[in-house]
Amino acid sequence: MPPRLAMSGVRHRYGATQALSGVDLEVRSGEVHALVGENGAGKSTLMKILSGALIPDAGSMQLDGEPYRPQTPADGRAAGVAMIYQELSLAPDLSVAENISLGVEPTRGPFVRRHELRERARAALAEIGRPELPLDLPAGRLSVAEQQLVEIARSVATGCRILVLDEPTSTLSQQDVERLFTLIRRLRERGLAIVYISHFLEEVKAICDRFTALRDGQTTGSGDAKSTPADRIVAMMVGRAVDDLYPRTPRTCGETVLSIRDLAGVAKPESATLDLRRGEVVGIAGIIGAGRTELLRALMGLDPVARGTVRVATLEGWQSPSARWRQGMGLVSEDRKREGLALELTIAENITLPKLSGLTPRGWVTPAAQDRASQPLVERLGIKCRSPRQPVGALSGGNQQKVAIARLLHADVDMLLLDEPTRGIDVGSKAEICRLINELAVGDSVAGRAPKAVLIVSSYLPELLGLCDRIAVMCRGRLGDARPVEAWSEHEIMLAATGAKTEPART
Amino acid sequence: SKPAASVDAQPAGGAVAPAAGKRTIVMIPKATQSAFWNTVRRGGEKAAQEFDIELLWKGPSRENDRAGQKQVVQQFTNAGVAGMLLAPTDSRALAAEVRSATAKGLPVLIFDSAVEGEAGKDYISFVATDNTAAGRLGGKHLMDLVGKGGKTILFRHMEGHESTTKREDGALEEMKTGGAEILSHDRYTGDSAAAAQETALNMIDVIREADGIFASNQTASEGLLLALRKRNLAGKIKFIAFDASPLLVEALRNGEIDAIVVQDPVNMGYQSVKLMLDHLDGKPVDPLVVTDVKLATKANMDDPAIKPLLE
Amino acid sequence: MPADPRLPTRIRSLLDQLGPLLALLGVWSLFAALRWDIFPTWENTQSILLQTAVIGVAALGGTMVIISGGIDLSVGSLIALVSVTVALVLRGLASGGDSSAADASGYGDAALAAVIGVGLAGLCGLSIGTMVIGRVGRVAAFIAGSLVGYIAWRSGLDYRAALPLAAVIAAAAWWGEGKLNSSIPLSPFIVTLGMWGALRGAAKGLADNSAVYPPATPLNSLMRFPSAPIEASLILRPQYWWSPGVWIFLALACFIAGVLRYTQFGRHIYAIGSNEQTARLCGIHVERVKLKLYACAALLTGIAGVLQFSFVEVGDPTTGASYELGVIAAAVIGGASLSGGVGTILGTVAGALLMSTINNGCTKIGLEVWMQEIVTGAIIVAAVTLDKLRHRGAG
Amino acid sequence: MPADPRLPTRIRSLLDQLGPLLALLGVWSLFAALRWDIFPTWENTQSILLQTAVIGVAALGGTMVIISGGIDLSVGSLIALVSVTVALVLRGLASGGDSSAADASGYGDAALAAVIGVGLAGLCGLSIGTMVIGRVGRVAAFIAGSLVGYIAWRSGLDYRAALPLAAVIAAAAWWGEGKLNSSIPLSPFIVTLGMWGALRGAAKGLADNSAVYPPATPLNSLMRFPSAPIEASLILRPQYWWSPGVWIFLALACFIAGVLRYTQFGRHIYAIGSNEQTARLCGIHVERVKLKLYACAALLTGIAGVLQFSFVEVGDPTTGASYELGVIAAAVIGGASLSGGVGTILGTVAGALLMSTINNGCTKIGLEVWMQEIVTGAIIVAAVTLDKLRHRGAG
Ligand SMILES: Nc1ncnc2c1ncn2[C@@H]1O[C@H](COP(=O)(O)OP(=O)(O)OP(=O)(O)O)[C@@H](O)[C@H]1O
Ligand SMILES: Nc1ncnc2c1ncn2[C@@H]1O[C@H](COP(=O)(O)OP(=O)(O)OP(=O)(O)O)[C@@H](O)[C@H]1O
Ligand SMILES: [Mg+2]
Ligand SMILES: [Mg+2]
Repeated sequence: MPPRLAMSGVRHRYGATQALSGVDLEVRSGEVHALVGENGAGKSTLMKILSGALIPDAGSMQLDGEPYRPQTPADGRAAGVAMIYQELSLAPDLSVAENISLGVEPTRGPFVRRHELRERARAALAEIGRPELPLDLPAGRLSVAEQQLVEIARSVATGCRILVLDEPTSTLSQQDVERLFTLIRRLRERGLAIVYISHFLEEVKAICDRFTALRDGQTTGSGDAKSTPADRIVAMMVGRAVDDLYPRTPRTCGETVLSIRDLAGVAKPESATLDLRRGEVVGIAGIIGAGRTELLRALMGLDPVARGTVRVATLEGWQSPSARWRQGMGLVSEDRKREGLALELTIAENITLPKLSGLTPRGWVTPAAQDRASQPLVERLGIKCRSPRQPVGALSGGNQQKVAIARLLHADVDMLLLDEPTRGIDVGSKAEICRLINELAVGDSVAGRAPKAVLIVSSYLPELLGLCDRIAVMCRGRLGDARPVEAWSEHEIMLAATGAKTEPART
Repeated sequence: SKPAASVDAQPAGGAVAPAAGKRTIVMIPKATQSAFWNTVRRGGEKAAQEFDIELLWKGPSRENDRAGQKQVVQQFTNAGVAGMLLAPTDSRALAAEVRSATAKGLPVLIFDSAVEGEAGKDYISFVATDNTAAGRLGGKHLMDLVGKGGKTILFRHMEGHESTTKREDGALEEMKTGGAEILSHDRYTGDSAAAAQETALNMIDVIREADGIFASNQTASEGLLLALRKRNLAGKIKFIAFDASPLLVEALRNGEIDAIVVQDPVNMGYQSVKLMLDHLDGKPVDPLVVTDVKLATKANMDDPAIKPLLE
Repeated sequence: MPADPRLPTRIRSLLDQLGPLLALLGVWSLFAALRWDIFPTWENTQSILLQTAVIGVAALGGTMVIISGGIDLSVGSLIALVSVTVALVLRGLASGGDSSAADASGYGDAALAAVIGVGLAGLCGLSIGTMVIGRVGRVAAFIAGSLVGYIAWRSGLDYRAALPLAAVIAAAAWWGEGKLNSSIPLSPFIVTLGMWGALRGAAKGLADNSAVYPPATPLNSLMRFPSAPIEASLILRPQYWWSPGVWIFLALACFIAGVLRYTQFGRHIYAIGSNEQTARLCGIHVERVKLKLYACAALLTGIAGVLQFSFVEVGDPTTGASYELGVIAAAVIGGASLSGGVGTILGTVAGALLMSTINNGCTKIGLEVWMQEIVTGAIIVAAVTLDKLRHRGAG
Repeated sequence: MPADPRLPTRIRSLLDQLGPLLALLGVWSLFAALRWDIFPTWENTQSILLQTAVIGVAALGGTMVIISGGIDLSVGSLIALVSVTVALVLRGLASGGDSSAADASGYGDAALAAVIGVGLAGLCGLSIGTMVIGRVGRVAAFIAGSLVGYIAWRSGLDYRAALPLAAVIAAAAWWGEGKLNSSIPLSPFIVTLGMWGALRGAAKGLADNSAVYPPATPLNSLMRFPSAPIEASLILRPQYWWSPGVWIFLALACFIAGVLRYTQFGRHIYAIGSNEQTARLCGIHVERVKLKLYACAALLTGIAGVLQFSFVEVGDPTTGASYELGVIAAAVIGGASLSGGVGTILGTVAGALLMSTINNGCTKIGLEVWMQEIVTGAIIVAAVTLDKLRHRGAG
């Protein structure tokens, strides 16, 4: 029996970038196949070719032995390829039901059969285990996680032979991830072929049967997902062994630089109390929607504060973001594309944006001065680019994230607020970013760099446990006490985050 | 001819007129902002004060806006005014409105430009300048100045504008019969002095070769004058302007302009209101009243007959 | 007044949509209170509706374009072009046939002229759509072919030879464009800004720089008030309520509202405006929909052009200046968002009515033109502000 | 011609910027070839530059706004308002003082009028900015206060009482608005669409519906050609090359180019246009920058208005119609993107020059107005297409 999907020698180039240079992939029916690789390895590009959104420059594809060459996404869907893209792709103004059938509406003549449309949506939501999602609400009013669920519902609503999930879990809560896995298993039993893309090897090991690794647009290996050791997979992806994911050098705590007392935002957080000292890394765990992002935004002055106090060094009260930068606080946003970076602007421009004064003696801002200021940071963080004058949009995800962090270093802040700094980033870059965070917290007395205070929000518990000195858990807008990392286990954090375990009463 | 009896038989309007029994008459120009129409308005206001009526003033905000003017006319057809004075932007476009207003018992008087229909039946009277004759007057004077074989230019106003087209045709006819060598006659200068000036500056090489120029309305004249000044050609080329404005009158005095064809807008406004009131009071009115067109030159500009026309 | 968030979604969305209607009602009541004697009459209602018809019909198309995330600046110029074309066709038909025949076939002539006018508009819409989806080359090919053919014909070639020549050249250029295999999508703003100038120029050129006076045809009566007297028995004869033009406007509004709400094409327009990328990935033929969309919008503008012709009874190349801004204002007052995905026909109709009501009411209460312009400007800003306030309360 | 991707980034970005200049050169050469006798003369160059000055200066502000991701539709109306204001002030000053004094202080009068005109424009810009950042209430407060004060004054109140009354009401409304503590950001399109009508109305109202003819002042000579004869020795006396207005335009262009390129304010404008959220995150006071930006742009438009006044020597409330589209076209031809973040002053200047060169050249080669309009429309589309092609090649 031929495999469900066979792709061979697929090549694709975007302008000057050769994204794929000969990729082979084979997926059988009734299996979950992991596609792994670094940022920019070409995973999404390959899947876009499969779905018909991109047309390959060379190579061939076969579905169940039949030649398959889609020209548009419509062809792909007609051939039974369903896809959940990496970027949210919903029409925010259309209703949930309409989004679920978008492009393949049931029609009678030119008219949409609205009743059937709703029925279909209802069935799909029930299938993914979330029948309570409202059918008539515009999709844009849902939370990001719920939107992701609607996308998953869309892909199961229309019958398909192959389901592609491109990093579906990055915005899902633990509970929804479990539900998704149950669904995937059910679909696998029905004989679907599923391609699963993720940067989390744990997930790959938990749900996938086989894997294929990509590097620089080429297939570097494939094998059995369960039996191949994780470091072999990593080596195939990165091309070298990543030894220590979470380096930790002894750190010394300094003075308290930030202290928050009973802080509340307009909606979230409801109450947060925390002290942050120089030279330590504090993590905030919690499930999605707990209000961690809002806490950081309120601290940074991006959202209004309803109540409570924030004291930065000796200054107290709510401040505008620009005052915060001047006080030595900087934020890396969780949403790189929407908020974090100005994608059309150059790397140098993005790095120097928070602090343009003082680039030249007379206060002018010249591109040359911006280059001069950013070049050392580009080198120190190992940002892979041709020149600091390249637009940020041309970089891979990991490198974009490094630019966002370089910005904090340029402004020379003392407090780094990092919101999901490794979301959607491959293992190699993740290790580099973790190394950098450690380096910053430790400081460097030789180079005259003082230790910094780091506050990390992350949904990835191994990372928090590996990086942080102390961890606090946020649950439904309330931030629990920060306790030393040794006092936590993954299980305990999950219990606290879901509110299953009440915390020791605060005195 | 005599005004038709049917019009006279209409009951005098004003039954629904607001404001303490004062009769209200509306005057609708082709556009509300230009020196010419505001001078007409002044004439109208003078009569309104004299006869103690209220004069409304409303029109489209742009010259040549047929649809806009038609809307204004429709809005007043059922607004309870006693009479309507209209300067139609187009003889055809406004004809139906004029007829239907008359049919509804609202007397309409046409001024400045013609409308299709029969004076005394479809409307009570027509008070106007003869635009073709005005154009001829200017063209003739220009030919007198440049002589046979002189090189001339005609500066047009806007595409599809009826009264200026008549002037332009009249002037062109005179130029042709006068044996002029016409260098250019197809330049539309647009609806503002700025645009006219740009056009003139762009044609400055043609203008330099010309002996005389005729511009068919105020904005074209002003634009041309300014361009000539900018290029130090003012006064060196024979220049006939149309309609008075402070800028043009001053230029006439300086000798930068040789003559201005002037209409009598004050009188036009005054006569229009007066005729309408005569009609409302049941007096017979002439169906056609032609207001004067005169040629103002440096020599005669202070004559008592001309001077008021230049203010 | 923000819709209460606890109400069911459907009722809330209905309340949201009624916003512009409420604004209309408010403004209407204000004027009615100020001049109860002459403003809220049946006759005046007729004239308000009549004055809304042209911009209203064009605004239906404008709303479709705005919902799709585009914009159309060429509306006014296209209306002028269509009005000139209709007038020219009518004149040509009348001078061609003998006069008695022309009289008899008045309806035929009128229909033919209207169809040619609207068809030309559709062609312009297709060009706009083609350029927006990135096939400028095709439009260039088409124009190049026509130009060569025209020049050949003018320089003495027989039209039977000139036409194939034009076709061959256009086809060659078209084929060449296809070989390039590259679409260069342009923003609708730019394309229609170009068309704004080009179509206006074409109208002036066609009309030979002056207004075109065709013979009277039944087309002229589209925008006349119905001749029936205003009386009680009118209730039973709705055809006499308003002029045919107003009925055309209302019928088209219902039709387009239905298309937008109940057909796949309509829903795809919303999807494209909401998120074009998503629409494409979900298998919607974005290019095809856009092409249809711009053609549709231009057809509507074409009908507006015919109405405008019938209103002024002259083919006027300078008519309709800045109608495009009126169209956009109507849609935006009606709740459409310039970033796409949001907008309704009901709102747009209310917006268009609001503007002509203000226009009419200001005249009735004796406000001067300049004050009316200030008031209109202020109301546009106020309407959008209130709309945003309401939505924030709801969302 | 796509810039070669192998070239170093700097040279490529330079080539990219030179695109519009090359287009300008091409068009210029074409006309020069067609009419070498009258087109490429020194005198004609003076004309072209003079005609670019007004739109050019306004386009500098327009470019800033477009780079920030906004749009300004009120340019033409504001130019008219400023030109009327300047004329009124000059007339008032002349009739106020006795004539001999007026003659002596001609320069003073001129300067005062210009400053008042530009200042008024700045105020309008501030209002636009205030509404764009969501503080419509403040503008409403200001207007309400002024209106009440004005009405009180008109109805007989002494101005010493009316002024404080106005101030108190404005302050109260302002304070109330502050209490609401809610900003409702409006899209610049809507705000300036409203201002497009309102400012035009204000200009007409101020001018009492007709052009305002002030006495001659030195202001008029801003846009006259230098009286020096055209000869070789001119090279050493650049002040006689062009009229002062052209020098003002060029100086402002250099100044604004410097501001955009070398100051924090300028870089912040690019950042906001590229991604407003990022800008806010990076500690840029987005609201403050926008306020400054719109005020700046309006000041430039105000200067354009003074130049326009000095060009036509009359305060004309109908002047400058659809200049806003000319401004946008200049910026867009010059490579600015309507979605923000991209654009240069060099490009805009080239774009503005391109348009007046086409205008001038078409007249020189005897093209009729309507053909010129078609050509201009086609060139706008073509320029943007080529620009996109070039960038795609490079990226
Ligand atoms: N639209 C585009 N235009 C130009 N280059 C692109 C585009 N999309 C992707 N690329 C480039 O193609 C390469 C492959 O990208 P792709 O998105 O397929 O990677 P990926 O493996 O999915 O990475 P990630 O794990 O970050 O999602 C990268 O170098 C990327 O920069
Ligand atoms: N109304 C909304 N519209 C769009 N996105 C929203 C909205 N509300 C919340 N979000 C996004 O949903 C996500 C989850 O919400 P929230 O920030 O409250 O939780 P969190 O604890 O910070 O979760 P995360 O793990 O994503 O950081 C965030 O990315 C947030 O920006
Ligand atoms: Mg990817
Ligand atoms: Mg978050």
